[in-house]
Amino acid sequence: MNERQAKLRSIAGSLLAEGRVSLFIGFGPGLEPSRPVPWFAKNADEAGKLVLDPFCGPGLARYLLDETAAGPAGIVARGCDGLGLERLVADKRVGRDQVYVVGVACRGAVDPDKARRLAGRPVFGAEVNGETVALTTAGGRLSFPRSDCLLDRCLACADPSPRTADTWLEEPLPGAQREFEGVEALEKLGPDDRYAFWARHLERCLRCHACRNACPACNCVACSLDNPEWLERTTGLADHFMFHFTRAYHVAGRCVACGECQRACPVGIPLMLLNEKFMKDIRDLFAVPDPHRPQEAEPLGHFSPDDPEGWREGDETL
Amino acid sequence: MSLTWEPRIVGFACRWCTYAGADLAGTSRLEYPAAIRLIRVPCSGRVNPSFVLRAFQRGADGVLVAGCHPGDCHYTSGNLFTRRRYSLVKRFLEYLGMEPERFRVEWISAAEGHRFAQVVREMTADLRRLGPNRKMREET
Amino acid sequence: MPRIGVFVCWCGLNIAGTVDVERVAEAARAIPGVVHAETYKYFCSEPGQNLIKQAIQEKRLSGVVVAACSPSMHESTFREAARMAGLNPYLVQIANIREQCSWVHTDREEATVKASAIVAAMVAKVRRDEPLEPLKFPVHRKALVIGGGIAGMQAATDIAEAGCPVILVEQGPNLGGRMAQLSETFPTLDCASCILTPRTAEVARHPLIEVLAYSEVREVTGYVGDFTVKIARKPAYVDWDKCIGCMLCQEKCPRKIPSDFERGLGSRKAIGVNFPQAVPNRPVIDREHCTYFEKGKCGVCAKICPVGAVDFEQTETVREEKVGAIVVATGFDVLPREAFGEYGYGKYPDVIDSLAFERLNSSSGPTDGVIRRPSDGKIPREVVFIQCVGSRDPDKGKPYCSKICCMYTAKHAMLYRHKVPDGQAYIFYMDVRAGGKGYEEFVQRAVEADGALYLRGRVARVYPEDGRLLVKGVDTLSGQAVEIAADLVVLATAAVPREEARGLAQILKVGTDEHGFFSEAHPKLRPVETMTRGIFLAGSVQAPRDISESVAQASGAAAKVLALFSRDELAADPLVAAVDESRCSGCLACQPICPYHAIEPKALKDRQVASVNAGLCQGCGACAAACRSGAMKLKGFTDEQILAEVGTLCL
Amino acid sequence: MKLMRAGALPRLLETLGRQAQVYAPATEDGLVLLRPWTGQAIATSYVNPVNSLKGLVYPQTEAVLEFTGGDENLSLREAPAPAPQVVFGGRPCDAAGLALIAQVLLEGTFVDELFRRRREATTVLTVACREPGPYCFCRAMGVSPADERGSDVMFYPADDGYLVEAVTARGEEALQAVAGLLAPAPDTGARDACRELRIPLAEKLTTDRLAARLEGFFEHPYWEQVARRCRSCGTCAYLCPTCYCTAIFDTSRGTRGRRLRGWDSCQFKDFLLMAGGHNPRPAKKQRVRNRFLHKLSYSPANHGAYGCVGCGRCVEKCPADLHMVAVLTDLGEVLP
Repeated sequence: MNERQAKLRSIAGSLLAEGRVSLFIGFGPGLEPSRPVPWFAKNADEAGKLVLDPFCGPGLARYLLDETAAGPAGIVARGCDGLGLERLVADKRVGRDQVYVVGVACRGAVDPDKARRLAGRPVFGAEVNGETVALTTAGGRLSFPRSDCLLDRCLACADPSPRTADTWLEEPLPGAQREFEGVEALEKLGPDDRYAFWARHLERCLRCHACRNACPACNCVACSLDNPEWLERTTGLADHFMFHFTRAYHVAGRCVACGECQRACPVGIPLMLLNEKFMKDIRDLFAVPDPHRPQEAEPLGHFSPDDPEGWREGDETL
Repeated sequence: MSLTWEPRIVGFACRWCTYAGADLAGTSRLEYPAAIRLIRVPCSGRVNPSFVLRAFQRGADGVLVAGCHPGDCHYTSGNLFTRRRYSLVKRFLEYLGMEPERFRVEWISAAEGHRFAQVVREMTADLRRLGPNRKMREET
Repeated sequence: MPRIGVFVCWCGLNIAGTVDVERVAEAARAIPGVVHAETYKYFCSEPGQNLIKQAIQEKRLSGVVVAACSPSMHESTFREAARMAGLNPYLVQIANIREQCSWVHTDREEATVKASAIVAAMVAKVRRDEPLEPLKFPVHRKALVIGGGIAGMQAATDIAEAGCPVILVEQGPNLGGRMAQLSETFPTLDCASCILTPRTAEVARHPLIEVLAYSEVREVTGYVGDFTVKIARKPAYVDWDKCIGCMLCQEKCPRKIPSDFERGLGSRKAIGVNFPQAVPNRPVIDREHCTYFEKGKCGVCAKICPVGAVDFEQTETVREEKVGAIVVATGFDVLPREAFGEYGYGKYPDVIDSLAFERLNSSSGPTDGVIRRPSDGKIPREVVFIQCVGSRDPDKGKPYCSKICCMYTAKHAMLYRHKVPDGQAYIFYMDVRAGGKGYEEFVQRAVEADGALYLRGRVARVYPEDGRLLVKGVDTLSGQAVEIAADLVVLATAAVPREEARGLAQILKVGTDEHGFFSEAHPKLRPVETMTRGIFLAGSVQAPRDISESVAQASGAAAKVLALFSRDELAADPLVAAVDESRCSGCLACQPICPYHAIEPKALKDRQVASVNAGLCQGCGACAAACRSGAMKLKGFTDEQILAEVGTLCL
Repeated sequence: MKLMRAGALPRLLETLGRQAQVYAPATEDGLVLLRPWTGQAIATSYVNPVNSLKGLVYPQTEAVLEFTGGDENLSLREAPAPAPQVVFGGRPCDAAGLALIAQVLLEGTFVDELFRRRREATTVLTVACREPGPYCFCRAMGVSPADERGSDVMFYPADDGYLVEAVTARGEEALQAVAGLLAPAPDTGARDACRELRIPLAEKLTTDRLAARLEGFFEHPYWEQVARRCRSCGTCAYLCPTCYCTAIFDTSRGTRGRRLRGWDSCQFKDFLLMAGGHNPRPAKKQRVRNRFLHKLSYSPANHGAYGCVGCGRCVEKCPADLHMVAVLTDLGEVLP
């Protein structure tokens, strides 16, 4: 059976039973096996229903914003959740001592819709083995390339494990350097084609705020994008540009690349291509090797006397 | 594009350097195109990047952010934050599809009236060539 | 409902020659909220101002836009006029249609359209202005001077002489600083203590100067006019109030230890003063070397003291003071000896630094002013002086010139010749920098009258041979290798900030340069001010300086302090930042961006928010641009105002 | 009842497009959306377009009135009348959603003129379902895959085209305009197949006596627990074919401006925030509870039908999987 899941249930159960946390955040059973849901266990019984398998998709870190108010919370953290927590701590929105982190080594989450489409039928289980994913269906096990099955955000992931944890469910996996292939491809287009690309995607924006409300960096008490002086409630393309420009700039140097915004977007806007552009330029202009990992000195909260004038080179490299 | 069309440039000018430089251009009677309209701010570090987008949204054909030369900031470090912010913002705007000529960051001191006039002339010429901006602009 | 008045100035033909001012006024009347618009030849004139005042009163205006010249010309004129008419002066905005419109454009139509747009933008801005009052801060007419060297004493004296009380904090046990260690001074060869001692005495007995020796500044809060300072008095283990300064304790103390003041060339007792003329003339026990503190036995000093002033139980005491201004004059240090292995400094006793040479020259020094080399007490016949030891040496991390070394080395060569007439001084130098009144002449005297031999070049090595020191170097002018057998080698080591200065900079929230010297507000125009209003610099804390420069700067700092103290209240521009606490998340992204350290966290009932110290804020607005939620507002330049200007200019 | 060959669809839209703006499903970045049709390929293999029919009849933002002038010479003008439009490709659940909104906005004491004008300018050509999507649960909410409510013309997918049937007079009129493309129908098999289509997910849900069982459930701790995972975004409401809450706001440029009405979501934390600062539903629990009780309890009580048509969009798209099926499933366990 699923040993990781059993171990997690036992750790979370003990934490709750011992009163070390008042709540444990993980995944629980959803509509179908391929769609576990965010789960908030308040006692050992509820911890006994925790799910930990390759279908665990939604990002969890942002929930800490609400759930640490009443007392310490436990959380099962993949790399993305760990960085999200670091973001909340760096922004002084959550106290690190208010969170008990159970670190895991994540090999990527399977996208339930991609899996169903590939399998052509409901999928009951999945196993990520290196470069392939085995899906369990009523018609037996089917194998597909990893790159076809995982959530978009997991394909670009460089952080399988959190950087720190209070306990480890398993041996953490080392982090890697992020690549920005998608950004580079878009940079190669001409201005009009780039604009057409973004106009087409942003035209679909519903301004539902799913991206903002999924984001561990969008943790402000009040959001300027709710202020009609900054952004009226009109929903024209120019408003959507304003929204997404501002959102992306506000997380520039702060985005932890968890990709939850893009996963949450109901209309398929490639939001990470916006966030990653800032990341890539921060890396290149300000020599910050891993701009998505919260730094002691926030990239936009500091300067160096030798900073380049990025707009001068910008003309050529773009 | 009609023959009478003239570009509209919104400029954010730090009061100590660029705004004073523009005043000097005035006292020196340096002629430059009327396309530019300045907004006086205490420091280029005050200029929120979303102000720039707002200008494009509302119909600016070009936007200029200008302040003291690095090292000369009245507040010591404001323009060094400007440099960081707008290094990113400039590239980001272009990434969204804006033509590079439409957004400029310049260091113009209080003594550089000529330079201010020159930047406005250059920008206006570039924008006349590009024509009206339609990108990220709301429909009227 | 806003009631805005617009006043379009002709400025004679300066504006009206290019801009159709009547059309600008007409367009202004169509702007929602504008209830009055008129034109006049010169609104800055007396009758022009009266027109504005009249309209403010008759039309009950809630805001005024004057379309005229640049705000740098007459903004204050029109604000004052509004104030006199009963309108808050911050409800006046200037539309700059002269410098930035009529003077730079020739096409009447274009200039008129642009002028109207500028006016509309300022109407949009003034609609979002709120009445503001100048910030007022009380001034505590008392100054804190940190550092009891010549600069600190000069500043303290100047301030006190003007009638304002001064607290002078000195971390060591006595006043005098570096100058107390010097023998003579350039370029006059005055005896240092002869000019220092009267000044020290003057400070000590000045009724308005309170000297807190053996004390340190621990905490500074507040802002210009109203600083609160915590000063710690370190335990001397002697009750200075009881002590009569007889120094019997020093005499009888059985414990002799090397003296830092004498640069290790002489010794001192575990209890006592650094030098005989020390002010205050009160002893300190060196706890680290005292037998009583080491072994719990001895106590000779306590027994011998006629007034029972020795107190081994004494502890640190902290007092709090309110001051209105702070002068920092903590001086400099010289590079530690570990840095110069190649010269044998610290290895060979006869390689000493220039401060030690000062002590050898001093009549109150370890050799009573006779130049003797440390190893065997012989009078040196050949002395090699090496300049730029560490200075102008990027490899040692000190690319700067220490400035004072050229002059004091010339002085040393002269003093040496005066005392050892048949001796020979050699000076290795890179350049001789003798800019200053009488300085070049002084150096020439050393060469011509006192026979100092200047060799341009670097010394490669110093090593002992036959009881002397062999100095190997190159004379780059002749290109020849030089080898000198010397009895004594004197190193002009780099002047560096004092070790404690970095901590003090943090306490004061004042910036330092990469070497640790305190940063002035502007290198040319504000050389004695720091970026923090009310904190000033004097002497070598800012960069290496000689005595006359230190004194001049100290007087400059004192003048700045007195200018502050000439007022009952400080008024400041109210265009500063403020936090809308309901929108603030307390992330403090604004904090590292503020150049004035004006932002601190503040605890609310359930969370933390940022708060701005209006006394420190200078209104740059960097914080407002860094604030994602728009909680940080820069008054007079709010997001809403700038957005409204942008929107209006784009119409 | 008529038969139309699949190949005739572009001709049909083109013909109807002479008098009206036509919308049809189009594929874009892997998504199917109802888009203005300008001759592009018409998507046929989809469960439901991402955007429901709602947005075309009840737009995300629309002008209520226009104004010019300043404070003293303000002049108001009614927003221009909507142009006629024809929407092809919506599903029966979406059309039923429109019918529900119409019931709320047109059949009470207050008639929403904006909605009425646009509803009357719109001809809804609905394509009935031959296959259930993984998240479809219409039958659980009393809606059928061949539901005719809200539609003007029904298109039942047949082997090589559609069985076409007008539901309303407006539909009849539309079909007359394209009579040349229609042939007599051989049988009603295609329609019957749609009508009889099984919806597996709906069969797992029990909505029996739901309103009665929900009595007294308002303060149940269930709401607090389930609301924890809600992120207070507007995905569910904005995708929902029946959510109709809006807010009014003004926008101006210089001396010209508009009063607009735009979608709002009861899940946003400031949805009920009042000018004085009071917010009657500050907690997520209250907002989530409102969403589901509105659809399952208040709507049946006030309008005689669930405020949900089982289209499955929230099921598919809620980023936290807090959707109608999840709640109905939970209620099955929690409710008496």
